[in-house]
Amino acid sequence: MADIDIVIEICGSAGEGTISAGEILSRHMSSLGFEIMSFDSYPSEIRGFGKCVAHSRISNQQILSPGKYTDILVVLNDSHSIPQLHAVRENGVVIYDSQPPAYHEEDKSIAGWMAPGMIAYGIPLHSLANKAAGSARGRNMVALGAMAALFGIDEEGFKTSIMKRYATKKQVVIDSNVNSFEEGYVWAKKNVQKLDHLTFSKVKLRKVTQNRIIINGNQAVAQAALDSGIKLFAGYPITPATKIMEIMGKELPKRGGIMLQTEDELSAIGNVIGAGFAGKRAMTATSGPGFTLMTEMTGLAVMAEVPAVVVNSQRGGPSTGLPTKTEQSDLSLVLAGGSGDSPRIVLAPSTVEECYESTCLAFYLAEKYQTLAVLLLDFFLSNSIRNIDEPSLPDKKMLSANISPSKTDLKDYRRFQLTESGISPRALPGTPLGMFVATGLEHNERGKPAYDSKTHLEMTEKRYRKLDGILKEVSPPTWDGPKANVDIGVISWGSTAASAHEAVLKARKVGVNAAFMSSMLLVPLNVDHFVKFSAACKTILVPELNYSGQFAAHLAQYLNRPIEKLNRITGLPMPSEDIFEKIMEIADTQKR
Amino acid sequence: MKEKKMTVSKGGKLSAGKKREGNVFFSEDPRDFGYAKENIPCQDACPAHTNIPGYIRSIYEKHYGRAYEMNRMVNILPGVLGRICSRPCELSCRHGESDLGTSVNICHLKRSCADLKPSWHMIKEEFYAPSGKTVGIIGAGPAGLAAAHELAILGHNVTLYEAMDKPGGMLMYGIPAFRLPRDILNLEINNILRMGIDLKTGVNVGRDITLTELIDVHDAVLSTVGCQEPFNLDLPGEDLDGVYSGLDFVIRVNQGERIPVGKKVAVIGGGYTAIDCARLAIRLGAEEVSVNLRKTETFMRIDEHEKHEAKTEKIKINGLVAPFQINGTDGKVTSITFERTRLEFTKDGKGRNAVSIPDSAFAAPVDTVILAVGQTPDTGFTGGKIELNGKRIKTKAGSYETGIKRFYAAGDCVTGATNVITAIAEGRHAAHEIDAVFVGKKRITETIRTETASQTDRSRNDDFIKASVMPTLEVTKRLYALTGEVEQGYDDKIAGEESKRCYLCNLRYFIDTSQCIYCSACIDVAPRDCIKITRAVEIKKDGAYGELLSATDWSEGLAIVIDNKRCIRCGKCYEVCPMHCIHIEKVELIEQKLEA
Amino acid sequence: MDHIERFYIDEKLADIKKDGFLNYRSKELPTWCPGCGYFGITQAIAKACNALSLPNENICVVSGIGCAGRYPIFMKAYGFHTLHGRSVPIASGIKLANEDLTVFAVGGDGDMLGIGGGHLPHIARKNIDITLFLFDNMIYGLTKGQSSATTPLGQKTNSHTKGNPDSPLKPISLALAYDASFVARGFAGDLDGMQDIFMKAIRHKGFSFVHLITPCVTFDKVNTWDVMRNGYHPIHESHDVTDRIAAMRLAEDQRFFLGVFYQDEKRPSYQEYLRQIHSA
Amino acid sequence: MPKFDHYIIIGNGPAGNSAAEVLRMHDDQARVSIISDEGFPYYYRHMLCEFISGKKKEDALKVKPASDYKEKNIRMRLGQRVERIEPETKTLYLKHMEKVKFTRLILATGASPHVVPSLSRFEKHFSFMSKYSDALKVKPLLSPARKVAILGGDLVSLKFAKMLSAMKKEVTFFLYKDCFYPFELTADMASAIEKHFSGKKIKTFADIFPSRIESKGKAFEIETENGENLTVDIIFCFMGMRPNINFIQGSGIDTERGVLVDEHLKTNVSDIYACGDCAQIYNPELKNYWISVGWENAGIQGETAALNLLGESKVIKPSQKKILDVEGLKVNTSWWKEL
Repeated sequence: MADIDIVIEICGSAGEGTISAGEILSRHMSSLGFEIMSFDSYPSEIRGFGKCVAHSRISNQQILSPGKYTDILVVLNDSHSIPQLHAVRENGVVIYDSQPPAYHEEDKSIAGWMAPGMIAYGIPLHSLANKAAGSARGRNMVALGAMAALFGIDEEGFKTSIMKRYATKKQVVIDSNVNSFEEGYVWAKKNVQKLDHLTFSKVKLRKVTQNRIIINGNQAVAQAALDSGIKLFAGYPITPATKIMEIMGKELPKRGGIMLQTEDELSAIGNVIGAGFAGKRAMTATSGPGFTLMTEMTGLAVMAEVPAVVVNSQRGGPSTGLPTKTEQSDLSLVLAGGSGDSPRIVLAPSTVEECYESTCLAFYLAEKYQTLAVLLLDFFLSNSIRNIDEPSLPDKKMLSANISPSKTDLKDYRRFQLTESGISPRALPGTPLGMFVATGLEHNERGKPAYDSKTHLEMTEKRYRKLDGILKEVSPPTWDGPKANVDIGVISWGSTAASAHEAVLKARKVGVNAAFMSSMLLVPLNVDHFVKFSAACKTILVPELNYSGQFAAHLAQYLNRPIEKLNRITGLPMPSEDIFEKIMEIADTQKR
Repeated sequence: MKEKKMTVSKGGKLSAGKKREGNVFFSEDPRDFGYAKENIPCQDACPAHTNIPGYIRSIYEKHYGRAYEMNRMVNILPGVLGRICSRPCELSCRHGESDLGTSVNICHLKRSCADLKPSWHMIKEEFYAPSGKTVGIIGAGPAGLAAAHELAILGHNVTLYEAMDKPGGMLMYGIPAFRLPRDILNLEINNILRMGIDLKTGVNVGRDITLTELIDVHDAVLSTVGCQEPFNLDLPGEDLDGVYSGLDFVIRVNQGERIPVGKKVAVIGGGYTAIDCARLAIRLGAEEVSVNLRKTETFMRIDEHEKHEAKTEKIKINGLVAPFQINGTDGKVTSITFERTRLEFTKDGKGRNAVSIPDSAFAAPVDTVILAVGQTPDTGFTGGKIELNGKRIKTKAGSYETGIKRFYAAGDCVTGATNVITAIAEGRHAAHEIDAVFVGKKRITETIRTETASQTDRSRNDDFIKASVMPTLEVTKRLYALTGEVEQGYDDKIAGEESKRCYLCNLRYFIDTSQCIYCSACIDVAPRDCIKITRAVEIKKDGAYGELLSATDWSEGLAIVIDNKRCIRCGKCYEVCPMHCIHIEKVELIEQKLEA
Repeated sequence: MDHIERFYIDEKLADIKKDGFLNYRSKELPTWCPGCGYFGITQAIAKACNALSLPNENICVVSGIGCAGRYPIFMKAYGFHTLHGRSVPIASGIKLANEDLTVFAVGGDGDMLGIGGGHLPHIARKNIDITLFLFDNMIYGLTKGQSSATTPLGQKTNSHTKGNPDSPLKPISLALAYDASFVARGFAGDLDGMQDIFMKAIRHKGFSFVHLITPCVTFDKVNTWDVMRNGYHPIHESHDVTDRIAAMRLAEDQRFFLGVFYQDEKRPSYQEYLRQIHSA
Repeated sequence: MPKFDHYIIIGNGPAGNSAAEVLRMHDDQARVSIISDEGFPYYYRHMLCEFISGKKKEDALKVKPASDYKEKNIRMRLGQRVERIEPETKTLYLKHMEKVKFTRLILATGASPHVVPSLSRFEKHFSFMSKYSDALKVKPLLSPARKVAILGGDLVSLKFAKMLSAMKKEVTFFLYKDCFYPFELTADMASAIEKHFSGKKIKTFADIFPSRIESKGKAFEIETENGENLTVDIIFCFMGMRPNINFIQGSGIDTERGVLVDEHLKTNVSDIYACGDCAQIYNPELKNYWISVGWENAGIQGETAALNLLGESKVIKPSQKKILDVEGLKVNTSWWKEL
């Protein structure tokens, strides 16, 4: 019984079924009891020349990051795959199409680029697909079939997984996919001589005790929203958040809610604020460019003290940027975007599990503290598919969190009453005697516009006081490792935190005295813990997926010390291998 | 095609392009001839221009009789050629292109339409009215028979003069019965003769009757005497016992003589006759038979099937040896001395010459030597009055007429030894020329016939059908008999499968450029690079189209064009075109008979 | 015997080269899905520009986001690929700055009627002399198949798996209602019809609204080429294009009509009007 | 001045590898590529027997590590088959549909097992031992096999038969004089081998062919020409080697048994060379064409071809006769096989 921990990449052109092949593979491997983490990168063109990569790490042990080096590269498009070769291990396996419809000019075929140690299996994907289904569309399935044959994955079970994936399609679609798979399987079994040693067939799997579900970040967010009692979702399609809307469109009506597809993000957040004002839980989901539009109205939620949950799944770059790439560069926008001082809640989950947890928290906190809660995901986390233990549902307290005015309060109701906690009892429309006017203008305790300096200061302080309460509601940051005399302390956030955690664990295994800290709650930030952690560490390293080190800069104001940074803007998730290397490099320097 | 304004049809629907159903078009434009030449390579490669895609399609439709007739239009011996044709067509079959697999077994299919045609198969010949003219044909070989048949149809009286006892020439005497059963041959020859052709066998022109006398009695005389005279190597020792000329050897065996060959037989030469001699020698009891070539196997002018069968029968093929002398004792062959050769480019750089290597002679012990290095015509019958081209009869350029008026010659006696299908084509063409002289104009011409066609039921799966292997007689059963036919023929099931493999190159798919929106839907579904965004098309010297030059620049993409030379008629593009602007036509090179 | 006219590709290629519409193409091969109707529209625009002999440098194409947003990349002209839905204001800015330019605003149904729908009434009533090409494929293609403003009621999409609950906008009726001075509809599969419309639209002095029906071959399996081809009818020659009420009747007819619905040639464009009132 | 030369070697055996190294040693600018249709890197062929018996592991077979090629900047294309050579345009057409241009080419494609035509109809039942991929195929079949038949014969097969017998397999040897490789077996050698085998309980048929072979389940039934019947689990065929030249035919490069080259290992087409087991060379001493046999000789030819490609004019000569030990018998042979 052996262990296995490998990365499989399927690389093709958009429209070639690259992503669906990756999805089917991941789902099937998960159903067999493997741990999986997979994610896709694809271009913004639907068809044409864009490159698509479906990346899956499959292991029988715990996985925290997607894996940097590829063990098996499946090539559906040669020119797109050539740049992927650099990530293939020295003795990695490359599966490529040995029968494309026309001759490649020299150096346009992946076959010419493989390093001497690599093992290449040429499969006539094109002609087998043609044979199986009368068109080349099924090349992805042929490739899956060949993989199943080569790497000891059960054929029949795999076919069932394919049928499941296409269950809603016409029979002819199901058949042509299954036939293509079969064709690839049989061909590879018969014609390919296996020269590598990778196999899933002799791997010891952990016993599955709990109900496991396969879910990506977007799905986790959507599921958490549904479980938190969302009544209205308003949204506008944008990569990578669109899927949340699609799930809502399907699921929300079943629960008596409404999915409203609006004409733009302005309208989307408007609807969310409207529903919040009426006392219903509502959410919108977008990405950086949409969030930028929404900053027109995020301030309104803060100012008018209306609960609103906004998901920002980050993509790359400023402006339209890199629509289908992952990055963590919206941090500054989300922390401070919008006009004026507008305190908001910012939650940044680092795993798919935390996506669920933080969404539940967002609804609870937004409702209780009557403000804007922003969930900060990224393209990778949104699309990263994991098999996780079924999450526990939010409890009753979390499901109904509004602090309603008491009878006494209602006698002389001041909607924006200055309180110790900053929370003013909120009357919902329909509540007798609770009527008030909310506004985006600065206002007094009764909601009347007031621009005098005293009111503005008092109200701003009141809105900021909410943060103290929020901090106490959320468990403190994770601190993994020794509590004192640490050589290297790694602090990270969002999806990079998981990679960082994996890297720290690995470094400790090789004897480096390292510790790890991350916090799901970014605003308000548990500064005390971070300061303590900092004091215990000789060096602090902050890895994150942006160019300028936005979180490092944010931390610096509290820690008041030099911080080592590790920044990547490759469009890909942070490899734990890179963080590990950086830790080792620092450890080396410290020794000298 | 004219651009059509959109109109409201009766149903109130828009019609996209003009449909061209039921239309037929005849053309003699060089581009059309060029198209047929380039795109129907099998038909072009066939010297007789057999409509190969046409008859294969008929086999697919199980109309074996029709398939047989399609062959017979240009080749009066389909059952014979289906066995022994040298199949130049298969070398050019598109299915044999390097990325497409192997050629269709065209010849085997030809045989199967002869084998499988039903017992009620009826022949319909259309005759021209009798002309009263008479033609004498010297030699009843394939060329003579083909000419006789054609002339009979054209309304002329034909007399065939044959020196041997039976008609058929080389087919009857020069090819072993294990390759060509005589009943098949007789049947097809009789089919020709029953058209009122007068066959005189045992008549040796030049001895029994002079050429001059013959020209006197006939309005025209055609010589199709073929090549009967073996080439001579003038090797020392050729007169020894146990040395035979190849053709002589085969004819004698075919006439029933069991020639003693001993244990070791060396055949010199690399043509069909050489291989036939070797295979006969094995059947006559030889133990070691070798075929010896000056050059190498690559340069043998026989098809792979024959080579394979010979090797299966344990015949060795030795390359790079040149016979130097034959040695013997007591007037009997004992060994043969060879020199090793090496290959040199010919002057044009395309062919190779075999050059003896100095000081490389060695002797190989043999019991029999068969010299099968080719034949030349025997023109003795002309009495030396005729102008020659070497040993061949000289004809006027582009014509079959010789220096003597009303005396024509065609086939191997003009071209030198070729193959049967060429001889048949030659015979027919000579007949057409003679007819044109009689009538004063050409009554039969080649033309390109184009007809609107519809989508076929060919599926992509058909492209992956493996070539059907010809069932053969077991080797052990072969070697003890001189006649048992080695190749057993396809049954209708195998023939049906094999016929599916044909790409139907006679179908032409094209895009109406006036309606095309350049959306590339067709390119997207194309199974290979058969559809191109085209910036130009090459025009060859003969007026035919050459390569399509693809555009990578959108502003240079004049049109999306289907490259029929690459097209494998999967029909996918036709199905997906949103503008319905892909049309299909059947393009055929046919013979047209003029009628008043 | 009924002879058919033979098709010789060398002659056809020579004709196409001579014709000159290729001059309106850039070097970039379009990246739309194979079979996309946008190719047909592109072809017709090129042919119309060619027929009008418009100098390339005087054409300016402005687009937003979406599949149609790519269009300027494939045309040889000045192009501006702007923000989602904001092509109309930018195009209007260009036209107001330089009246000599022929300005196209190009966008899909999401861009023009969705996010940018708010701009539409205003450009129409101002009658700024730009030509708006609405590439209407009734779906969000670039975000992979969500309902758009023109998706038919009840059609299943990725955002409305049980059927689109929203009634589709009627772009022609809208444009007529917004008082656009030129309103026409073309179909991507009708090259000659589109070319005719485009030439009239470009020549028209004032805001021209051209609604173009096109299938999305990737995400819409309902409104396919053949369904569309059989579902649209040319406007009868007897229709009076100056009669807005008749145009509205045609627009509201159960059947779908192709051609010019309405054209008010007398109404001055925005800039002409400004000149008129300032010179008065 | 930068160079754009691309030297391609087809074949990854001793000839191809030594040629590549020599080329790189003398020319550090040109691109050097090896193309091989075998997927496994350069390996010791003679160790395949030990590999399938389990005595040698996979890694022990490799002649050199992958890093060696990286360091020497030799591009390695494994598992890629050249389908066609077009000398006019100096283009290779690979099976996976790639065109590769060369400026100079060395053919070192080696040889493949031969089956005499009369037995070719049984070929599907035979196992071979000439390539790593053969060994991989055979390995799992061999351990459960009890009875093994060997057809033909060569030096490797004798060693192999002995090894099988030591593994307690029941071995039947069909010894063919004509097919013995790389030389013809004399009658006394044959009888010596028979005698040697009988001592090891290996049954020998001398010059008797199977007349019928049929698969029965996983086993095979053999009927011999002299009417004997036997059942075996696996049939090995060692009937000599044939140069791998099929793909060259029709390209204009002349071939007969092998690729015809002159004493400088040049083919008839300029800039194309051949060496190793695929090359056929005329030798005046022998008055015959010969084909190299064996590892060392292939290496020497590879070097010679490479040096000549680079502009030298070295002549290749058959080496001195060499004494081989065949089952205790001293046999004189040279390293060539007369044709």
